[in-house]
Amino acid sequence: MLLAKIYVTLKPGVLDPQGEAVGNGLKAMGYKDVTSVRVGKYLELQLDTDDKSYAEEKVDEMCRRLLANPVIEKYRYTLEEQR
Amino acid sequence: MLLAKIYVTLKPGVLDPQGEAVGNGLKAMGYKDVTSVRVGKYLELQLDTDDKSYAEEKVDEMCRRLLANPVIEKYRYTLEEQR
Amino acid sequence: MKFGVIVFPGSNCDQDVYHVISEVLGKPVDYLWHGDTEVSGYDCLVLPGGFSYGDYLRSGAIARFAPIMPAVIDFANSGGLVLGICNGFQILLEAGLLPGAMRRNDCLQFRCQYTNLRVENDETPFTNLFKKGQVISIPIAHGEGNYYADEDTLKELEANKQIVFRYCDPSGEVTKEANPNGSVGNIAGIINRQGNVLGMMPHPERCAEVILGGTAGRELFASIVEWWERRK
Amino acid sequence: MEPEVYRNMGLTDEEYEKIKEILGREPNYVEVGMFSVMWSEHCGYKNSRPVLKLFPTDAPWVLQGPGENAGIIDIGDGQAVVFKIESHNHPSAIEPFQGSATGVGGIVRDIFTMGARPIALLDSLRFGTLDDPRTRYIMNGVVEGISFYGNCLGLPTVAGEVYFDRSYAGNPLVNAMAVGLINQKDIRRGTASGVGNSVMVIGAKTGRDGIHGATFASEELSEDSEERRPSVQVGDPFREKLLIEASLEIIKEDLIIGMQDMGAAGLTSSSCEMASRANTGMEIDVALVPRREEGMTPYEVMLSESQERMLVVPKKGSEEKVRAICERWGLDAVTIGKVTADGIMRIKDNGELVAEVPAKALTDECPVYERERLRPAYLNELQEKDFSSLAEPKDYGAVLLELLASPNLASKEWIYRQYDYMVRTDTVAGPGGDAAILRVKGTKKGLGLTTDGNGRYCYLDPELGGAIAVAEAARNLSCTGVKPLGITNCLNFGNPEKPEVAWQFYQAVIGMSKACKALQTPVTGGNVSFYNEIKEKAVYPTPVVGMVGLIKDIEKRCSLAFQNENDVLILLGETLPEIGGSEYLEVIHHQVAGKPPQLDLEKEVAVQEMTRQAIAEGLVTAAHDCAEGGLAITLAESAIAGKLGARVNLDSSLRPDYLLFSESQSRILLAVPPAAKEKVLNMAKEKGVPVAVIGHCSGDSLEVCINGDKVFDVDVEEMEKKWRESIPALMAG
Ligand SMILES: Nc1ncnc2c1ncn2[C@@H]1O[C@H](COP(=O)(O)OP(=O)(O)O)[C@@H](O)[C@H]1O
Ligand SMILES: [Mg+2]
Repeated sequence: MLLAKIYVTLKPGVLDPQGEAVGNGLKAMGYKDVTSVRVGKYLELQLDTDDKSYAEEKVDEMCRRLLANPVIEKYRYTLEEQR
Repeated sequence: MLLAKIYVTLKPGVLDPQGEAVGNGLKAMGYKDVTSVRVGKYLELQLDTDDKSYAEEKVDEMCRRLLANPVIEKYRYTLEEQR
Repeated sequence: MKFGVIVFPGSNCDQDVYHVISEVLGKPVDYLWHGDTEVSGYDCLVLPGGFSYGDYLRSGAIARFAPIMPAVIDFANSGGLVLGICNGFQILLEAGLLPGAMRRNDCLQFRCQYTNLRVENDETPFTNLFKKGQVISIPIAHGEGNYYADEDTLKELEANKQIVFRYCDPSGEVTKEANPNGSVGNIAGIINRQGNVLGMMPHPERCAEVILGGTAGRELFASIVEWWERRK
Repeated sequence: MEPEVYRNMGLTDEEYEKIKEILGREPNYVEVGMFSVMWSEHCGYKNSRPVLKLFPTDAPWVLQGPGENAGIIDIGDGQAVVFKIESHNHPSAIEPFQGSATGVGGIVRDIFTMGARPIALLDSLRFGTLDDPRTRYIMNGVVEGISFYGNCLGLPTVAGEVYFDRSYAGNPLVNAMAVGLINQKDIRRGTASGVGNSVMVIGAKTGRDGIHGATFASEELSEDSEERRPSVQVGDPFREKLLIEASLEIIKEDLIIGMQDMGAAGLTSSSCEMASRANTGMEIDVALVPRREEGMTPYEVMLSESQERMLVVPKKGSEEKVRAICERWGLDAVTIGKVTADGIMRIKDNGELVAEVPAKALTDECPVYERERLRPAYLNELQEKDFSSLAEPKDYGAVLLELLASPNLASKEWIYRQYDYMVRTDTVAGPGGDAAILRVKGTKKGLGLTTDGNGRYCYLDPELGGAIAVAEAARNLSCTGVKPLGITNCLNFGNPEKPEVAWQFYQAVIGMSKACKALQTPVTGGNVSFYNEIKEKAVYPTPVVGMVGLIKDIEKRCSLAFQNENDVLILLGETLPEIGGSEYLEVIHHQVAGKPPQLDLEKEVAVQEMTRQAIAEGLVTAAHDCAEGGLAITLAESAIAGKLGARVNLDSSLRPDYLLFSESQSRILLAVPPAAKEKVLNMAKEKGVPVAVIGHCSGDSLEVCINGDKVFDVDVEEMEKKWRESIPALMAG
């Protein structure tokens, strides 16, 4: 079993209304040190395989095809052995 | 400058309809090895401070107060120096 | 009796609630700005539906920290009547005035439709003109109305008759098919332990006039007035 | 300048020469950029302007025709309705969710720019067929995007339409219409008058979004469109909601002279259009424009299509008040320049001149092309198709059910249940009927709203198809008791440089114009979307009509749902053997061919007037037009809506399938109480409207006989199931 952790974030330059709203919210709550917030997605996939290089290929493909929207998002991921 | 990376996920036991939908989507696309999917949030906060322990305290507070809803979510975070 | 309707940035049912209170009920009502810090002089506060702060992180999460909220919390804790509708309900949950949390609808889509509700408690200030077990029809319009509470909380809600509305079929049966969003126990509305703070996902202000196709919502607002007058 | 540079921006060599001539010198990079977006089809209408002039635009009740951000129609009591439709086809093809969302955002800005409170949205959609996963992905995203943006704004999406056809696969049509209400005294126009007045930007910060989006909308989609993705913008409905409230407050306080949203071509188009309308010029310093990103060049600032921004010319001395209102709503408001007398757009960067162009050169001097027109070769063959050998169905009940399940006819609830169509509590009739009706609080009035357009008809005969789009929209309103008053339109076509497309475009406009004249519904504005092609193949020519009307007493409205047992069913109009272009021909016989049904505008007007009069006199309990699918589908829809069946007998010598499924125009089905029957029949005689009593409401099935012989008898519940479950099942894959 492998665990894929996938991070999907907006490409730089793409407007992030969520991040802005959260950033303004935090500032209004008094957290003045926060200079910028970006919000993305985090996914955990359990894979029924132990073959890392196979998994890598598949996860990358899933990201490209479904999990990230290549128009505005980019992704990265890590693979871990699952206990 | 510090960069906080924050991961907000649903507590185990709380149903994740989005994760399920993504999982079903992946299976329908032929990725039979995917046994489970959980979807969470990933946030990047830039902090205008270099004091790690101060930042740690603040980030934890922001998570507790705003970024995660303790009824259904849990969070973890890392702090990195920002170049 | 005087009502206050709280306007958050992104509220969009504020004018609808205001209209029902002033035009349908003929009662005095004011808008209260989220940036204010005072709510004195009001007998019932309404947190209306909408998308406060775009609902961008979680619905209601940011609004819960609006400058007016400490006053709302004090008002509620001292027994003042508070009604949260849709986004208002979500804000009350985030603020801890009501237990539980909202998740995305299990269908992962926004839903706008009439729903049947079974009145589970007719002894609240908001429902005294209904009868327990009565089925009323009120529309919903939300993407995050999938109510969640852990087992213990649910037991407590049950035990204290805090569950006020459940989604049901036209005959009053609480079924999976009648549940539009996946809420635990088909819960559509709950009240706090003290019985003065109601949160509900359906929109009573949208069915308070015959021309709009329903009047159950008028009864809900009229209940508040009725309760207030009786109390005096 | 290297030809490469301006050609890449979409300008031709001749256009470049013309720019040089206007300026009397070589333009610089910023100036070429400004010309290229302003002279794109999207902003300059260079391929369509002469044709659009053919539209009738006047009537005593038209307060604002084409040329402004939106049209305005007088609805009495000092009130007016403001409305406009616009396409977001290409962005939606590339990024369905953000594409449709920002489409909604843009059209809503056109409404409150005029000073009106936006009150409703409509959406007209065209997709490929639902057996294709990519189409399902697009439809999912498009509907979710509209839902996301419109719902968050608190605007009810009250009506719309959707059609599915292979011709739209890969190039969906996403047309959004917005409607607003205004007190006439509050009307503002997009002009920058008053030399010396400030020019302010309010709303969102400017980023590198969608640079050259306007040019992009004016090209065919190709493989590398996907590579040009930065053209896609992300919408922020929350900020737009704040922008609406702030703008309306600013107008209410009477603080401004004019404002305009920054849509396609951003700061460039808003500034030069405002100046051009007022015969003024403007001096702007781009360094003052609030930015979201670092290191933006003047070129980028001038061309950015970042959403949720407005350009405002405040009254002298009102800048501070405008700023204060914006601040209260959490918005930026910054003075970036001033109005000048000399008609020149002078763009500076930190005081240094970076562009200097006459405002009118960008707007009025946009080159205009009379494109060569050629009747397409396919038409003869298709129109002359002979259907006499078409096999007659054996089981009409089965055919009816199959048609009801066809996505073009099936319930569209899967779409509209994702739209908040009730917010604002004015939706008296929402989606699901012939037209939506909104009450106008504080009056007895109601506004009727609908969109219509049949691409298949237009493909088979664009003139007729264009006329039918207008007639059917009006018919939909008339069926609810609403009097049609005017239209906006979105003309979705292929590449106008192809003579066949230019011909289709011209013919459609001719047809629409004739119908608009006959029905007294002038054109108050609209939008042209060309280059709807993928791999060289154009979508069906698809003019979409958005129509508004008024009912003086909203209590006298009517719906399509059968109401009472024994109400008499009366059919107005004539059924002709016209199955060309019909849904029946496509679904059952797999052909798109023939001539669309003919349209006699005089008859159309008579049928509609008669329907409205009968409804106004309280004689009618249900009214529904015969449209796609023909009379059988009309009966089924009214039965399903009312959960009440009917017994029907049709006396005719037509073939049963022609009689049941022909899409002959100018027909309306009425249900009337028995006591009203004679009155209605007499009214028809007086007006010269062909009329027949065809049955009555009764029971829980729809039984249809022809000349006394039963052809089908189907349970209403069974019909409803097929009709309701079809699209959800297809979307589930
Ligand atoms: N995309 C859509 N958005 C909102 N409502 C829609 C949409 N498509 C269809 N509807 C609604 O569904 C109903 C049926 O649509 P349609 O079959 O096109 O009607 P008609 O044939 O009378 O023009 C109408 O009330 C229409 O407003
Ligand atoms: Mg129709």
